Amino acid sequence: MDAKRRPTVVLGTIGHDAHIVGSSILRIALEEAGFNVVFLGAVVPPEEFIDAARESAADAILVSSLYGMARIDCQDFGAKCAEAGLSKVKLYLGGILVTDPEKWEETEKLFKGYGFHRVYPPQTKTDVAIADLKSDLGVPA
Amino acid sequence: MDAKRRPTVVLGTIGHDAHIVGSSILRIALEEAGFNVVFLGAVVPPEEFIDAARESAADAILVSSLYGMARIDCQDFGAKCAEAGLSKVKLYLGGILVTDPEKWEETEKLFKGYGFHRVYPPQTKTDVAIADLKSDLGVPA
Amino acid sequence: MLAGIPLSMKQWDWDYFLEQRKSVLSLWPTGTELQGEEAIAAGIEYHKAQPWWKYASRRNERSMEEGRIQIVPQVGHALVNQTVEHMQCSEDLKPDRWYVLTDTYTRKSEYAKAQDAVDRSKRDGFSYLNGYPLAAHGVAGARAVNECTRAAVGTDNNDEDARLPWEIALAGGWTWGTIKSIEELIQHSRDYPVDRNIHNQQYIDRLAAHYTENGIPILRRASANLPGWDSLGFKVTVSLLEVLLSAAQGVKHIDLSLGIGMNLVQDTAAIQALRNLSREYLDRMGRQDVKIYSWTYFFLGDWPLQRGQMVGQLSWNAAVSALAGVCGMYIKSPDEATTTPTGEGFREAMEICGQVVRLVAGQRLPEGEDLLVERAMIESEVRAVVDKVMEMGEGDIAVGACRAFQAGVIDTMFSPYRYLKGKVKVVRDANGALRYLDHGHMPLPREVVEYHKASIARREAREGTKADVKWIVREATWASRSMIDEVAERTY
Amino acid sequence: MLAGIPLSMKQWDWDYFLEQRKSVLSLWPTGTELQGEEAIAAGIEYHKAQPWWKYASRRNERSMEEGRIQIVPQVGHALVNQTVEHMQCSEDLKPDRWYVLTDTYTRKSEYAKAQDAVDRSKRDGFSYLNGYPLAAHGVAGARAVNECTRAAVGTDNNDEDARLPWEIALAGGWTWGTIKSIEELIQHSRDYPVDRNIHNQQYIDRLAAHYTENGIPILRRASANLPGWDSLGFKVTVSLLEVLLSAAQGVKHIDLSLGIGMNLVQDTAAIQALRNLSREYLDRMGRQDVKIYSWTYFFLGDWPLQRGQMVGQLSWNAAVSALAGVCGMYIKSPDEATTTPTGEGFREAMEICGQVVRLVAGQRLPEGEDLLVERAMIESEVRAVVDKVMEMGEGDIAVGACRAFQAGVIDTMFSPYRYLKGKVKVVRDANGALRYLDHGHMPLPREVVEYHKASIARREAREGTKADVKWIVREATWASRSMIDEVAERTY
Ligand code: B12
Ligand code: B12
Repeated sequence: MDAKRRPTVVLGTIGHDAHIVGSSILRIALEEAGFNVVFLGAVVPPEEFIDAARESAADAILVSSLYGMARIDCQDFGAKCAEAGLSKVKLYLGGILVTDPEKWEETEKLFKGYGFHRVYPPQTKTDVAIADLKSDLGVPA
Repeated sequence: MDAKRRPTVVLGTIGHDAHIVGSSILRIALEEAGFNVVFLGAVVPPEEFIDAARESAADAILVSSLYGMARIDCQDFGAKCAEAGLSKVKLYLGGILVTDPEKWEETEKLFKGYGFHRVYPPQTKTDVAIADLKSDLGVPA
Repeated sequence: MLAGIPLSMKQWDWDYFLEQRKSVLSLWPTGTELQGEEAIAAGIEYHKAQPWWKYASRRNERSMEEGRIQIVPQVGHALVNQTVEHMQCSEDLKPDRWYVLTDTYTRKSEYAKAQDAVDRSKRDGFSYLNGYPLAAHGVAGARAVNECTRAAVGTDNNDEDARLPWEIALAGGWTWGTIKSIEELIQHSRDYPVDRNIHNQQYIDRLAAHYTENGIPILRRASANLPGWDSLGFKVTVSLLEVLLSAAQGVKHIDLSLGIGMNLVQDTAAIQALRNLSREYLDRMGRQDVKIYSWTYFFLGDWPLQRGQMVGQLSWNAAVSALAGVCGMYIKSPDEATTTPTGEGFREAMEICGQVVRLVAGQRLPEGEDLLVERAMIESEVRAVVDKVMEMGEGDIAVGACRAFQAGVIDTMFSPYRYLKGKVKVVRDANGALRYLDHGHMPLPREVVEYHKASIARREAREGTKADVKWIVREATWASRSMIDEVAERTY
Repeated sequence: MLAGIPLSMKQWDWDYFLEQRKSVLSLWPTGTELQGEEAIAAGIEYHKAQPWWKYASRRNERSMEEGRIQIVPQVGHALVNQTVEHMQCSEDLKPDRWYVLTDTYTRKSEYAKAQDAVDRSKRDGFSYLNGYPLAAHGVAGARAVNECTRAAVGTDNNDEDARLPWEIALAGGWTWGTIKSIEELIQHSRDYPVDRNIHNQQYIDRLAAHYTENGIPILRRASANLPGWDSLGFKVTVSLLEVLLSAAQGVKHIDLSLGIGMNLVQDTAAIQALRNLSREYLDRMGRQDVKIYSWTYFFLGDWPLQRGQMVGQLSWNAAVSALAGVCGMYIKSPDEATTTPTGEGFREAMEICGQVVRLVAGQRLPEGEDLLVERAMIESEVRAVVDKVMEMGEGDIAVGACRAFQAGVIDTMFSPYRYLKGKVKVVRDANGALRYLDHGHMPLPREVVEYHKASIARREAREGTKADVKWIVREATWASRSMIDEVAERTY
């Protein structure tokens, strides 16, 4: 990505999910860290993430899901992005995706299968996400 | 046992065990229930139970043990009583005998093997013990 | 943000209700069996056959007489039998109520999707829903759930349009539900019109009132299940407005349930303020006959992943509630930080919280100086905002509420609702009480603003930092922070 | 009940100590390696090499500065490695101290039996002891235990003669232990002479003082680990006497640890009373330089068998301790109602109690009317008894204590100690506070007796029963009663 430009990410909580605290916190932390954040809030249809990413020529899309329906909401998210020609855009997913907390590996595998590059366990710290973003986007830490 | 006479029991906490609350409570409950209680208190050597039972011509001996050493303190209690010619005396044991709470059956079996007629799990209610005594000694409830 | 529905807080006349009802019942097949006024009469008959202890309102009166604090567990799975099994886990502990949460699809009136998830759940013997789909299972389902327990069964009338689920719940013998006239939008909604939401809730309250007029004491519950980072004053404001809107429709039994922030003094003050102000405003409205009861809802903020920490947090929530002297509490369970709650989890939670309540016994937080001041501040904040809302509605709260949203008179920090200004910033003080760092356009009295600033300043002094968004980020995980991370910072 | 040992509370001169020491060290082989004054010097050298945070006294000062409450877990198994493993379970949670309990044989100075149990434990890879046999494992064992953790390691100098174990503990780098001059007899003993027990403890205190004079700040702890059914005033009396006896031997750092009764106001009042009176009496003794710290020990009464209830009880103990504003607390663990505690159990307990403490944060029980009155009553009770003891000893507490036992001036409800009169009866009032139903021959001021009677009368009125032994029987399981049994009594 072009070095002059501030890295841009699209962020929001997907589907009918109203849990907005986590993504709001992420937004603050990302802005503090120098990212340009397109914040969509909560209860956001998948299409809206994609449109926003296209319009803003985003480097990454950060999807949050807490309410336990991620499996359904995210099933074809990767495919949709590809169709929309966003295959270069990094896709991150976090929140509370698990149905059985014991089996995190399975959960991660499941959602990576849906096209996400990184999938995060519950209560991942903001700095973890930011560090990953910087390395994935080649932003000097 | 002779019907005119009040049923007599010897009661105390065995070995080096200082836990006296349980046996004190039992004492009060037994006296309230009309028993004649020879109360030895706590930290009582096995021999003292036997002597007291002989002197008082007791119908039963109630042994309490909480501190986790019952296995050692009670090993030969039944045998000692037999030697002393107390084979007619009912022997009860209670308190906290278990080392592994999961396996109560084993614990019960172990201590019955030591010669106790009844062995009670942790926090047995006083009325349970009293009811058993009455039926064992043929006292009208 | 407005659908342009003619709105007023006045009690609906019954004919208007019945006219609305037709369209409601046609939203989904399970509604059609309720067509006609006879169906309502039949529902009331079913209720008349129920013993008094199936009624949350009666249990409130009784437990207060006994000085006993109620402890309420929660349930909600895709299938009736899954939901019943969950409830059976605790039946021998005799919960006073069961709090049945509906699933997200039902809450969005996407009844077809809910039905589809039910079918798949039946097929796979697994719950594909995060709550109980009231509409999908209809009256038969509701009655099956109701008849599996001695508890008073009720629901959270969540999300924009809960009119049909409420019709089914009442016909099913359920005896209480939650008021969501305003909170709903702040909690769950993105852009649902304020007027329509209030109108939907008026329908729900009006039906409850009709049952009550016919001798069935239905209870409505102002829940303030707002996120744990919200100001207590704000929660009290929202609840008070909902209490008044609900009473205006003729509801006679109302719980004043408050989602606590976990600061003992501030929560107690808020509970007392809500009770005092509700009584005062209700009486002024001429509603002296409305009975109110104080309740708490456990902290809806960040829950620790470590089970031990979560359990400690549950216990503290129970201790705060008991010391505050509530009528009852809505609890959470140890495994809830990461998954939809289980029956076993709630059984354990009932034992944990029950023991705390037993040990607190008759003890209450003494009326110290801190408590008096905190309560006075909350009351003065709430009066200012509620009176402003009334003023904006020329005395009509329904009208005023709509305008208050637009004007930022009702506003908070985290909400999916687009029509909120979102100018408010709340942080914790040194003792964990919630304070306004920025109150946006809310018409707070000067004394209140300064009181909050002062206690923030004390924490700033103690920590040698300035309050800013970094505090907000850190406090997002104030309660859930892992102990290992915390001690790791200690050099010895 | 007396061995006729010449007794006085005055500080032993060092030569007298050394003379006593010979026989002590010859009690068991592991003692012989400590023969001679050089051995003490060597022990002090080992200590000088330890960092400040190995000292409970320093950690007290530091945590008070930081406003951080310490949470102390417990351990004790037959073998060193079993004990170390248990401690390792929580090392990453950085406990401030480890509380190492010795086993019953060691406590009865039956070192041979302890050694035998150690051998069998090695053989079967199972712990045949209910604590850690300090004497059996000697200095090497004590150092191994000490060096496996960053925490300050200490022990409960329980049972009649703990002189040898204490020698080994100090030589092993342990930095604190419990004062048992009087409590010991009430707790564990059947007929051990009072004078000998006090004399043994003077030995222990004198050695601690010697280390302290040489720059090693050993901490002694008045524990009041008396049963949870004892009166709080009685516990404060016992602790105060022990604090004064210990200080008289030259001890400079003393914990005022109090076994709580689980009534928030009464426990807080007792903690404050103990602190106030200790300071006052120490100063009057000219011991202004003795540093004191308030601690709690979790309720030593009936613990619930249901894990959930036990966990709720642990949390309430933590909440009471934190709200009372202690420096630290000794905790219990969820599985302790029935078995000797495990490492995993204590790790969980640290998470549970740690979370409660974090949430309580800076909150303290406000100085309400109840608290003031309760504290005044406890202080007046304790003054009366302690002054009586001094009077009986013509100013010498050691002497007075002996006579006080005989006279029933020191007395309680449940004790294995034959020389106690056992005339006292204690019951709970409506809020769970402990009250004298009968205070036997204890010289309580009239106001105190009436205060207790009055609050018993309030409960009688409420329950419509008369206080008697039946209450005592019922209250033996007041806290541990199963919730199912309780709700079973409810008719609905
Ligand atoms: C507050 C809360 C609510 C509030 C939400 C208010 C709001 N509008 O935001 C209310 C009360 C409205 C609510 C409602 C519901 N909730 Co809720 N809620 C919670 C709670 C208690 C806290 C969530 C939170 O805000 N955490 C604090 C933030 C800071 O943490 P976070 O969101 O995890 O985010 C952090 C990290 O995860 C990370 N992160 C988050 N997203 C992403 C994404 C990326 C890409 C990355 C890198 C990082 C990242 O960033 C943050 C860093 O700190 C959780 C339980 C818990 N976990 O504590 C339940 C919980 C999430 N809710 C749950 C449920 C079931 C619901 C309901 C469906 C309940 C119901 N049936 O009615 C409804 C949903 C309604 C809807 N339409 O969404 C369940 C979900 C179960 C599951 N996933 O299987 C939980 C786990 C509780 C439970 N067990 O019941 N809830
Ligand atoms: C109070 C207490 C103490 C007090 C005792 C004061 C005293 N002098 O009585 C003090 C602090 C001194 C103490 C010391 C110790 N204790 Co302790 N103590 C307890 C505690 C918390 C309560 C016991 C009690 O009084 N319960 C209330 C009474 C009413 O209940 P109860 O005794 O069970 O009796 C009832 C029934 O069981 C029944 N019953 C009892 N006996 C009998 C007998 C018969 C025949 C029948 C029919 C019925 C019956 O009657 C009662 C009806 O209500 C228990 C934990 C718990 N269980 O709650 C630990 C406990 C018993 N102690 C324990 C230990 C290890 C010790 C120590 C060894 C600790 C140590 N290493 O220092 C020392 C022992 C010292 C010694 N020499 O004995 C362990 C025992 C573990 C085990 N059995 O494996 C326990 C379980 C706690 C623990 N997990 O650590 N303890």
